[in-house]
Amino acid sequence: MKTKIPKAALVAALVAGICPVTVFAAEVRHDFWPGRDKVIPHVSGDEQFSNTYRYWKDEMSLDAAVTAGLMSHEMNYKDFRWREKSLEGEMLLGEGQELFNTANEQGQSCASCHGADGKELEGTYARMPKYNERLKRVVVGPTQIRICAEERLGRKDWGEDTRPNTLLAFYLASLSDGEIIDVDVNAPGPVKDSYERGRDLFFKRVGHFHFACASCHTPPSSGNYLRGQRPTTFFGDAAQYPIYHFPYQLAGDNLSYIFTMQHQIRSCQQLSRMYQGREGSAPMTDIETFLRASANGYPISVPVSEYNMNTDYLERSQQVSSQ
Amino acid sequence: MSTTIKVRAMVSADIATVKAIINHPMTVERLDKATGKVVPAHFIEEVVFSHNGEELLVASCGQAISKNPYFSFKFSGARSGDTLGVIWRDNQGKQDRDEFQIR
Amino acid sequence: MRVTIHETRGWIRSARVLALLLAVASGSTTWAEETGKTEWVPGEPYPTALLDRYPCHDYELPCGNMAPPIVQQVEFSGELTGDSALGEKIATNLRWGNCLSCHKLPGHPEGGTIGPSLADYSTRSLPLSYTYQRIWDVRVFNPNAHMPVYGPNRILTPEDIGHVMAYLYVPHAENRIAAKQD
Amino acid sequence: MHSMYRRMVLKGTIAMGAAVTAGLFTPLRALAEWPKTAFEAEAVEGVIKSLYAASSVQDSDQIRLIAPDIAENGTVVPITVDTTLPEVDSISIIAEKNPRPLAASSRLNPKLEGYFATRLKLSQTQNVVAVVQSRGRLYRASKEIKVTVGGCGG
Repeated sequence: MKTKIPKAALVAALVAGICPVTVFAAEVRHDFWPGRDKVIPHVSGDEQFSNTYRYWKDEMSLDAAVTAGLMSHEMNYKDFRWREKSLEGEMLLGEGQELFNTANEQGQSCASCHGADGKELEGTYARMPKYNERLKRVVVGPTQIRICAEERLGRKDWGEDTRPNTLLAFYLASLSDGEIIDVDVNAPGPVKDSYERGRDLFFKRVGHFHFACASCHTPPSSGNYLRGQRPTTFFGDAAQYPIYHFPYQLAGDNLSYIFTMQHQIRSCQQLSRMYQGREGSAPMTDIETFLRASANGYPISVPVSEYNMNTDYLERSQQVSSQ
Repeated sequence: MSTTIKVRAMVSADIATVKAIINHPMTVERLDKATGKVVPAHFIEEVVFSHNGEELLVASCGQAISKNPYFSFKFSGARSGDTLGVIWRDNQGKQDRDEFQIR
Repeated sequence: MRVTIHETRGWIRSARVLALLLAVASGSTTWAEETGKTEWVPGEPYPTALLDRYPCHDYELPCGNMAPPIVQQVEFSGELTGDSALGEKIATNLRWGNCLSCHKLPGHPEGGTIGPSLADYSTRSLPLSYTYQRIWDVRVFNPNAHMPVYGPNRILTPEDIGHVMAYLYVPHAENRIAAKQD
Repeated sequence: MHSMYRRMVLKGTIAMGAAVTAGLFTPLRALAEWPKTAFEAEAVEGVIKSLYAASSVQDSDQIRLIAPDIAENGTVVPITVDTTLPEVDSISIIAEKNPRPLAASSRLNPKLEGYFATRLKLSQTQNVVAVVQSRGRLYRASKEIKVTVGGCGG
């Protein structure tokens, strides 16, 4: 039972017909998931997408929603990702702090310039990604760490996808816990362009399945079951990264389950059969800029864990549903 | 201060709630495809929690307990400042112990 | 089971065909590679290095500027000769058809809820060619449907779809009982 | 009768133990010997028989087994056992279709509330059973947890 596709005829006709015009490359029209025009670089943008924002926009409404017995996915998973710090994540903060203070052979460490335990860096993670004048590019946390480690400390092995870099980013983000995210995408400039490119990538349909990130992270998919999990809408999610993502581990990955934003994007690309970007590369940085700017106005909450491991939320909903 | 045990213990209205995490691979017995040999299971067999030295809970574990095992329990008659002792032992003779303040 | 594919005509489509040919002409995805043996072994993770055959997020690689797959209308006639058990394996395997991620299936209530439940699909007695088109390329019905483009992107071969349809239309014994309980 | 006598003695020692200043009192008995046969039994009845030397287990609505209906990921399924039965001195968690059903078994000091939570690896969709020993009798509650591979594709 062979599929009869008249390929030979189709190929011959078209290639012969258009040979002379192959000089100019036709402008390729990509498939985009609907919703690109409704996006704004602020967490309240979620109102255009899912009607959950009113439940998790601040502490008070979240407490009210929690006591009303709403399920986690109805609160974009902010109930435990905001109100409960992750015990597992805290176990790894110590290692991140240690890395920050460990000196290289010349006695130089991150602390030598940024103050013991990174005092001066408190709050900076909430304003990443930023445009780096010297490097003439937009940099996210892990990339800035790689460049600093390479140039200032001569450490060549602290690249984006390594354990030291990830745990350092995790530690630095925890220094900004509670800070309001403020990625400067309003003034025209490289960060705003990166935001717009990232938005287009987020909505572009790619890969073997021809999915876009938005296929699952915008309603009606978000909130519904994708096997055992329910995707969230992307607004405000960047405020919890780097996140403790047990039990997921990418192959050959011993990062004790800490996922930076781009590590999470890579993991999702792998799971959705899309070509995996390289962490720190331009497209991945643009997607991270888009996601972090979509969390503007929301406080960072690190360390938290990806899965809701305490079962009180189930008790709440059982009590409410049995009333 | 051990680095394998992390505890969060809080008292409210005379009931103390303890949440504990132990850093351990908890691997099940599996066949290593590369070498074809069976890799034996490596998991925590027993965790003992004590309050001011008095034994509270003895948890015996099998291979079905998740990696970095988590235990939680509640008990009465505790005051903030008491000490909570944790000892664990696995099936390969490794063990660790530590004490924590109940907040 | 005889299957024919018609490229959906229309100005936009031929522009895309033109673009695909350009991509082919530029040597990034040779036609032989497209139609030849795929290195991906269904049921195994898709080798990420080979995913640059499909549109991607990159800026430098050719897949970054590759046209999306062309919408294909297909027909199906003849008997349903697929193997129901193999169809179930394809539909529930994360690394193959992966239907279970979005649909509840006969005997598999743990499926997703993004797509409608197909647990009782056999009772709806829908025409075979409708189901075949639905799986092959759902964009004919709805350009923004969530379903992967199983046919044009070669996720499932016509035989695979035949097996999945056999599983949906004639779920084997224990799935039928389980499906009734849902 | 025998176990009742044993418990009174146990209670007595604990009362006496509490009177001793904190630091002095270290757990008296050596680390208990791990119930190997129970953990290696392949059938649920075998597990209960070797753990509690009893086989009659009553269903009880005073035990709440709190766990997700559909597990987000089969390798880390949060299970909480919360019971209002009096004087609980043992809570065990059994995953019926796991290669070795007994997942965890805890012995509790009477000061403890009937509450025990942990995280399990479940090999497939199955019933998880909580067995509670209260005043020498065995009670059970169970819940079906659907297990599916996490994530969307791959």
